[in-house]
Parts: sequence; structure tokens; C-alpha cells
Amino acid sequence: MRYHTPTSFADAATIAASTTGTLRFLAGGTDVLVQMRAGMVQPDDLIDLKHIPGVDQVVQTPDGGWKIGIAVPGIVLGGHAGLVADWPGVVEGMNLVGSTQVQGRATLTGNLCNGSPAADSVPGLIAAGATVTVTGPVGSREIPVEAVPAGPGKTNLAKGEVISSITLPPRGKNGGDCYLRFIPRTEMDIAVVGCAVSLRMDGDRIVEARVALGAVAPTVILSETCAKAIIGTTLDDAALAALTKAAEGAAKPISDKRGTKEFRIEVAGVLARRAAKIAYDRAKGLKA
Amino acid sequence: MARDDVKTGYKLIGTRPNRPDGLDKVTGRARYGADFSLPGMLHAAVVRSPHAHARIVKIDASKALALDGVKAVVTRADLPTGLTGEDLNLQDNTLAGERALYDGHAVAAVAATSALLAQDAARLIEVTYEVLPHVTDVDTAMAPGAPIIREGVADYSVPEGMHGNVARYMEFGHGDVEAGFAAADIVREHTYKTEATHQGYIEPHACVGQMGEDGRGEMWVCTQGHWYIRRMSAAVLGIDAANLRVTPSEIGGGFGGKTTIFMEPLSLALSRKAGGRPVKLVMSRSEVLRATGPTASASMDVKLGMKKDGTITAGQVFFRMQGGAFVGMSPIGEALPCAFACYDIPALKHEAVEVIANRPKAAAYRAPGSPMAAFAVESLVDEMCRELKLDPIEVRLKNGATNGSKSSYGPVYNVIGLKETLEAAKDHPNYSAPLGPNQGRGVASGFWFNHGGETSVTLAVGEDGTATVMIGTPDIGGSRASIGLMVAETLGIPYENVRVNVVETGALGVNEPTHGSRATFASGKAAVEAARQAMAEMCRRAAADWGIDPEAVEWKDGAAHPAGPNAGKFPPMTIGEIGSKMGSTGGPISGHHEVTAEGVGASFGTHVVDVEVDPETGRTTILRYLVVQDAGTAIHPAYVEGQYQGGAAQGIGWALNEEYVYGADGRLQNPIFLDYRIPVASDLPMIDTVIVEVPNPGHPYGVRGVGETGITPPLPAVASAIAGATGARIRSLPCSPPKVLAAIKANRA
Amino acid sequence: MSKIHISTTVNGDPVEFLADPRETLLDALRNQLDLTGTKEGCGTGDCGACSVVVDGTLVCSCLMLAAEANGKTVETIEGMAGEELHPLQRKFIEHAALQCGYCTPGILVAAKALLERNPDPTDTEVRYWLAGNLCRCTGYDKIIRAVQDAAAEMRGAA
Amino acid sequence: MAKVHLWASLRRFADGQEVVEVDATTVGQMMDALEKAHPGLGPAIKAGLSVAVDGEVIANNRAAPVGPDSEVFLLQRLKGG
Repeated sequence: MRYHTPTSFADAATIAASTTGTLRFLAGGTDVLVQMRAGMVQPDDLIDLKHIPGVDQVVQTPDGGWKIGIAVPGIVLGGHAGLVADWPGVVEGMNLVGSTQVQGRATLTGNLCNGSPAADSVPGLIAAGATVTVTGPVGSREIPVEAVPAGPGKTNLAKGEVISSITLPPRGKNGGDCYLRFIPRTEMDIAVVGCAVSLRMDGDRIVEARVALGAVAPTVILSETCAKAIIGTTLDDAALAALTKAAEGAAKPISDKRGTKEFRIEVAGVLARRAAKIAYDRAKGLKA
Repeated sequence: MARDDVKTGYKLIGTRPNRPDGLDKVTGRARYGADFSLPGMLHAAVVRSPHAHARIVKIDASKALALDGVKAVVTRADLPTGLTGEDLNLQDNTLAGERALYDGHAVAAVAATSALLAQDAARLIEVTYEVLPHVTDVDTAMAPGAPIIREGVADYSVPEGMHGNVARYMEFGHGDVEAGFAAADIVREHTYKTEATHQGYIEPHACVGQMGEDGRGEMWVCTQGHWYIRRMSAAVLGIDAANLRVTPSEIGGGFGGKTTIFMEPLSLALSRKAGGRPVKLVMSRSEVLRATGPTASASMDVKLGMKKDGTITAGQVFFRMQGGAFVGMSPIGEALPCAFACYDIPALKHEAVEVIANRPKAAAYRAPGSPMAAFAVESLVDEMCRELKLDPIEVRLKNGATNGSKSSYGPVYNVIGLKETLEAAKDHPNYSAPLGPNQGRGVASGFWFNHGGETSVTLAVGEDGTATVMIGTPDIGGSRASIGLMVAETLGIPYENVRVNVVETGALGVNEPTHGSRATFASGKAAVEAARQAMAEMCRRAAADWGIDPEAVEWKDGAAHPAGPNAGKFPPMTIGEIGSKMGSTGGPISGHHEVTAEGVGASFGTHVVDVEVDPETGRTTILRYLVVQDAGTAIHPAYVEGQYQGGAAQGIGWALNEEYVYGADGRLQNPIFLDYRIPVASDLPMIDTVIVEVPNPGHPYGVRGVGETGITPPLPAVASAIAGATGARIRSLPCSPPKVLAAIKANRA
Repeated sequence: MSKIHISTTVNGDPVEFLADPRETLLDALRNQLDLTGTKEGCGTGDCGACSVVVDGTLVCSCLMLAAEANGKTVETIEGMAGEELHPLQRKFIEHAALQCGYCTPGILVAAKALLERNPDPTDTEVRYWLAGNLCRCTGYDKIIRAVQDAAAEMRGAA
Repeated sequence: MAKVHLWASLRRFADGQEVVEVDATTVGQMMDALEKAHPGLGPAIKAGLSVAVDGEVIANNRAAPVGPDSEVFLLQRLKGG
């Protein structure tokens, strides 16, 4: 295995484009090293992106959003007061990934590129409307987060392409988000179901909403029907019931070692309801 | 109430001094199985079957051997033939013969100059398989038409006409069961299932083996019993046990799973083929989960008769237990006697079959068989208590075994503490704590026989009056401290002046492993006897010095004293004085005791657990947990509490989330701690403990052994608490959220 | 397969070694530097037995390549005690917070990192911080007590 | 004669008897006499048996005494984790 330490994304893309065997990028390494240890992946080339300047930075964009470097670990996001204030749902999703130790290494970008439908940080990013910058041999492009995963373990990135940053939009006023997941233990599990809700209020009424469901389909789902169920409402019982039904309808899960299809469908509704309430309270400035 | 506060007349027993190995263990200096390295050492890797059942057509290692740095490959063809019985079982499991019998079954091993190279080489060993039909579930294996996995391995006990996957059969009982059921007000009957779980010790199996051209070898290994490792490895390799010297490392947990061999002989076989270079073999976690001893999975029918006042009139069980693809590995012989061990019931019938399936060779796991049996019987007792609106502790007090009761399996209980644990549980504040919505309380009792076993201990008095004790039972949870306390108490010297060492196979007679809750009981008992021998010899030395009869000398407070006024007036001669001049008074002073330790005291415990269940997701949270158990005497109460708490935590894991999940392809789907979900710190509350002390008359200090019983009650107690919280009874472990949610919904409908 | 030259500081000492590019920091610590106090329990970041601190951050050394440690500072269990034991180490012995002791180095390293961030954690905070450190022997009860007792002593409130 | 109780599934190796009377003064003699009288019990005895003599469990000691009126129960050899 060749271990590369490029100092720019352009170089990283060039190396990636030139490889012929199995290639992996290394950010936090919390997935790649596990796969190597298990013998699932034996990379011929491993490109460590952490020598590229700026990858460990979180910076505010001119419009008030946030640009997050691809090697910023969860523990740094969790300790970033500005980010936590704007996007608590995004941060809590990331902070649910693995242990304290894993938080010291794991990154949003890695969690996204691992391509797992159960990735805890992805629903929050999608609900937030986050985008990623993709750098390839011939330049960069900006795509929404939901366009990255292609199915379990797969992404839509082309050969030679690498994500060079994640951008969260400006939170703006009267917004709130939340991510909840269901796991059998209290920690250390892969989500059986995950749900993120991001919304904006006008007074007591929801005027914008995005709802993302994890672990209930081959990729994280951005559900229009869930959003429609609560937009224009005060999140009263009828709206919550409609949201529950919409989430159950949107979920298209399978049964596997972590949960049954029926269980996932039902819990998708439960989590959507609970996450919406928390996001609603956060948008209203209530502590939750 | 800890024993510290109880007046016993003991100076040291019941105190909580620091353990002697504590310093090494908090500084990283303690050496575990994988921490040994030797000059010239090679590293090994094992090739494992990806199939649940397959004929091994061909093994081609030529590509692996062609790599620079690869020094040896071993397959079954390198092992001797002609073994029988359990020796053959061990050899068959060490390396597959004609067939791979489970996902993860070892097929070949390779040694190379680095671990990474050995893993590369293992991937280059080409094995051609012919896949055969498989079965992994215990009930499916018993179904008509199930593939017969091991034709002809059934032992003498199986009557003609039983299913071809039945390997052993057992039946016993007493009284007229039918009359008992007829006398009952209600008779209930259900089937309960438990999935296989793994001991889950955090240290993977590891060893370094070295074996030269002369057939003599050495091994450093993490094990609960190095004489077992020696005997089993020698048998598998066809060498004499005396040619093998086995040194135990510190051990990172065992819980029964390190009482046997899995891959250890391979390090020796590879070493021999690699010209005698030492070979280190360390399992990965997935190898541990796929190929080392899980416990059995069980399917159990239970029938009970109860009168309205709670009197149990009769009981009947039929257990089906699967212990892998090898005969003799399921704990039916333990589970059946444990089933009703807590009760005194006039009529009982016990029946069980061992079922062969394509799963790894089961090993002992903490009170083997007892947790499953308790789940079945204690769950049904609880169901009937709820139906009749009876207090579960009162019902157990009414029917519980007590001193002089004839046990459900034959012997008469001597002095036991079951009722004391029930009374203490009833009096504990947890039992009357108020419960909120969606909360429930479960109670269950549990039993373990405890074990004595082959034991050999030597004690040597030092020139400065200290004592060195050589024991053969590896210290997993503080037994060096407890044995040191007993020896110091016996000799009347400070705890700090006693050093207890776990020594290698060349230094003592044969010892059974640290299993069956026996280390503090049996090695402790033998150490006390050895100390008494040394004391007698020191009294003789003092007598000779004083010129009086040895009978006229007594030992107390660490010194020889003239016994009574007629013996003469001499100042006490301390162990230090005697030790300092032992060279001139007859030579070194030591004591030695070896015995198959009898006199074990049966162990009983009662647990009370409160849970809260999320009615929308079926997720269970443990709110409070209480363990009450009879220790006999708690030598070092902190480590007794630790055993109670650890057993409870393992039982909670078994009850809630731990399980072996096999796919339709017969492969283990969760061989990783991510998905084999043992409890993490945030899953548990503090675990309250009450140490009941009903001393065991069969031990000089009343020890019963405390290691195993604690894992038994949590399975039924948690399920019963969930039933209390939700009204839904889970009869198939684990009580995982999907199952609990489905049961809640079914109950509502 | 060519090896990579690594210069790093481990427990305050400068060290250099050659690493296979696939070699984890855990394997390098154990096999190249003879620092066997850091343990492997899973190799997948699920058990925490290999916990170390790299440039001030608590990580699993099994989830990091040795090559990534180049130029960094690494702290392991072997560096925890000075002339005296760290209060956590002492309290773990006193409270019988270890049985087999295999998870102990990782838990001590993790607990020390916690108390440096949060000198007065609640029991729940300790439990969640240590959720990635599996212990199969103790049921965690005595571990939590030992951490809290050490924290109290370190705050001078003991 | 000591009365040796066979567990139910052993009885078919002893002509269906539940209790076999044996002349023995030790556990070892008792086992040998049992096997001699009922060779079908051989495999069970070889697989390892413990006994309870007058209520007391003798895990593994051929020298343990058996009285002329002793009641003996055969048990599976037990160990543990």
C-alpha cells in the first residue's frame, strides 16, 4: 500500500485520478481502518488529506453560514459554540457517531463518504440544506449533501474526485433543527432509525421544514411529504399525527440484524414526531 | 451491609486491602497474553472457513509459502491421527479435518516474520470447499428433515429413535408429577428461548509457543487453567504433557471461555515447522466471536403447577440445547439440576437433549446452563405469581430450598443461604421504591453448585518471616488478594508480608483452572492447609530451640508460644526469628497441600430490578438493580461485590441485547463489538449489592465461591420487570426493542 | 513494501521508527516501542482498550495509522504516573475498580482526558464519556466511583 | 448394601432399575461394582460422574467412604465457568 500526503486538493485529485488499484481517502480513518483491519478493503493507495492546509478549520462564510474542513473531528464541532448555536441538530448527529475516542478522529465528510444509510451525521446535514465542494482533476463543483450517497458503501463521486469542504447555509432567524436516532443501547450502536428535522418559524407557525430519515432506505431520504405535513402548522396534534404517518410512509426499510422492517417503519414515525418537537422548541428559542 | 462492620474475630478477613497486582495493572506493566515477545519470534494468522458446513476438497498454500518471510504453514495433515473422544473434539476444533463445521472454523495456519505478512499469507492460502447443507438454530436442527450434521456422534445416553442431531440425552426427577399437577389450582406451560451469547472478555485469546526439534515446548498464554492448556495441547499434538511447560500470563477476563484450547497448539505446531522459532498467535475480535466458545442457545419447555396460596405442587422441564458441532459441549448436565435448585418441590421431572448444529464449539460461560434454566423456570414462576397476584418473594420463601432440603437433583443441602437472600431483598429499600408509569419490577433467584477440584498449593517461609504462596489458579478478579488475606490471617502476619504468585505448570502439581467459582474456595483452602503445615513446622523449630515438646508449642499472632504455663517460660518466637535461623534449625520451611477439594457450599442469590420501557419504541432502561447473594464468608468484600456487579451486568446484557445472529447462509452476522452489544457504561445504573454471609462449613473460613451465581437471575428478572412495565411477557431473549415493541402492540390488541 | 520513517514524541521522549504504511499506531506502540500497556480488544474502535492521547485529543490508537503520528505527541498509560501514581490510578486500586485489568489502561487514559476537560462531571457525564471503554468484569459501578473519588481529590474537595 | 439411585435416563442400562444395591465401602468400589453389575453403565461412568453420598456431594474422590446403609445419587460431573 502506498501512503500519500498531498498538500492540496488539486494534488489529491491528481493522485486519485492516476491510481489504478483500490483507492481510499483518509480523513479521520474511523471507517477505513476498520475495513482494512477486517480485510474487507486492502487499498493499494491511501491518500491522507490531513496535510492539506485548512482541512482542520471551521470558518464562517461571508453570508453567515459555516464552512467545515474535511478533517474537523466531531469533538471540535461539539466544542464550537457558534456552530452549536446555529445548527445543534447537525452537531448532535455528528457527536452520536461512536465513542469519545472516535469523536477525536471521525469527521462529517468521512461519515458522508462512507456511504452508510445509517450514518448519524448525514440526516442533519441534509435537513440543514448543506452542500459539499467536490474537487476533481479539472476543477470544483458544489452539490447538495443528499446527492453524494449512492447506496450502501457507494457515492456518486467520480474517479479522481474528492470532497474538499462542507458548507452549512446561514441559519437565519427563527430556525431550529434536531437529530434523533434509535439504538438499543445508549451509545456505541449504529442507528436503527435516524431522523433530522430542520424548520423555520413565523410566530408559532412553521414556514419552512426539511425532514430527513436515516437507515430506512439504501440512502438517507429527504422526505417532501414529511415536510409538507408540518409546514403551515403550529405542530399541533394533528400535524404530529400527519408527520408520523408521512414518516412511516416514507420509510422503505429492510429487516436485518439491527431491526425489523416493521419496527423501523414505526420508529421512523416516533422519531420524526419527537425530533420535530425539539426542533420547534429550539426555533422558538426554548431550551431543548 | 458489608462485612467490614460485622464482628467475626478475624483481623484481616473481611477487610479491603489493595490487591498485589493492582499497581502493575494501573500502570500498563502487567503482561497479558499478547504482551510477550521473544527473540526471533514469528507471528501467525489462521485461515478460517467462510462456510457453515463444507467439505474441504483441497488446501493449496504454495502462493503463501512463496512469499519472502513466510516460514511455515500447518494444516490438519500435520497433526497426528487416531485421537478419540474429547481429544478428537479438541483436535477437530483446532483445525478442521475433512469438513469445516461452522463459520470461522480454522482450516490452516501460517507463520511469518510479521503479523501483517502472516495475514497477507493467510489470504493467499487457497481452500477449495464443497458447500454442504447446514443448520444453526436449535429448533430447526430438531425439525424433521433437518440435515444431519454429525452422523454417529451421539453418545451412549441417546435412546434409539431420537432425531439424528441429538447427541446426548438426560432425564431425572422424583415424585409423581401428574399427581402434582392434578393437585394444583393452576397449571401453566410455556416455551422459552435464549440465544447464544459470548463471554465477551475484552482480551482476545493470545499465546506465544515455542517447540524445538526434540519435541519439547514452552507456551505463554492467557488462560484460566494452564494445566488444561498443557494436557489438551499435548493431546492434540500427540506429545507427552511433561514435554510442555505452560506459563500463564495475566488474563484479561475469561468467564469460562478460557478453560479450554482454541488455537494454542497451532503456535507449537508452527514453531516446530519453522525450526523452533517462537510463534505468537493473537486472535482478532471477530475470530474470538466466530470461533471461540459462545454459550449454548436453548429452547425450553416448562410446566408448573401452583396452588392459589403460591405452593408449587409440581414442575416439569424439557430443554433443547445446542452447543455447536461437537458432542458434549452444551450444558444440559448443568442446566437441568439448576432448573429447580432454588425450590423444594415434591414432584419434578427433568429432561434434556443436546442438539448438534453448525455453530462454534461452545465453552463454559459463568454458571454454564444455569442462566437459561433460570430464565425458563423463574419467568414462569413470575407469570404465575402475577396471575395469582402473589408477591414473588413470598412465593419463593414459601417454596424455597433451605437447610436440609433435598435438592431437585439429589443431594441434601447442608447449610445454605437462599432464604436469607430473599429476606434481605424484601427488606432492601429498592423492593419498596415507588414505580412510575411504564416502570416495572422483576425478581428472580439463582443458583450455582460451586466447585472444588484438583488443587495444589505450596507456601514457603522467607528468611525474613514473610510468606510466598505458589498457586495454580490464574487470578482473574482479585483472588491473589483474597488468598493472601486468608494466609495472613492463618499465619497471624500482616497481609503485606504475604506474596501470592500464580506459577507455571512446572512448579506445582496439576491444578484445575480458575472455574466453577473455585479459586478462592479451593486454592484458598489448600493455601490455608499449607500455612498450617508451615506453622506446625515452625512450632517444632521453636520447640527444639526451647527444648520442649512440640505439642507444648502453639502458634498465634505470627509467633510460636509456649502453650500454657506448664510448657515453660519462653518469650514468643516470631516467624521472622524462625525464618532468619531456619538454615541452622533444619533447613527451609514450607507447607504444601494438594487435594481434590470437596466441601463446596452451594451458592444462591436473589436479584431485584426496576426497568422503564419506552412504550413507543420498546426500549428498556434499567433504573435500579439489586444483587443479594450468599458469599459464605466475604474474604475481600470489594471483590465479592465486584463479582456480583459483573455477573449482573453480563446477565443484563444477555437479557436485553446480546445475541448471536446467524444469517440464512449460516454465517455469523455480528462478529464485532459494534453489533455484539455488551452493556456500555451509560447503559447501567449503579448496581447495589448486599453480601449475605452464611458460612460454608466445608471451608476453614466459610468461603462458598461467588463468581457465577450473579449472572443467573438477571435474565428472568429483567424479562419479568418488562412484563411489569408493559403487561407483555417476552419468552425469547434478548428483550430487544423490536421484540418488546411487537409484544406491547400484541398485548394491546 | 517500503516503510515510512516516523518521528514522534511518546510520553515526552523523542522516538523514531520505521512503520509499514498499513501499521496502526497501536501496533507500532506495542511492537516497535514495547509500550504494551496499550491493549487491543477489538481493532475496530468499539472497546477503547487502545485509548491514547494524540496532540491532546483522546483517540483509539487502533483507528490511527502509525504514519499519521509523524510529528505528533502521543501519551500512553506508561506516561501517566510520575514519581507518584496519578490520583486516578491510586483510586482505581483502592476502589477495586478493576478485576482482570485489561480495560484499565484505556479507561484510565480516557478518564484522565475527561477530568482535564471537566474536573467536576456528573455520574452520567462520566458514563457517557467512558461509553466507548468496554469493561466486562465490573459492571462499571466501581469504575464510576473511582473516577468520581479521584475527581474530588483533584479538586481538593476530598 | 448401599442404595445407588440412577437418574432416569441411566436406568435402561440397569434393566430399568431406579435403585441398584451395591456392596462397597468407597465411592471407587461403588463405581466399579456398578459397572461390573451393569456393563451398560460403563460409558456413563467413564464420561465422568460425581455422586452425592447421604446428601453430601463428592465431586471426584474415589476414596470417599460409602456406608452400608448409604443413599447414593449419581450426578453429572460438574465444573463451571
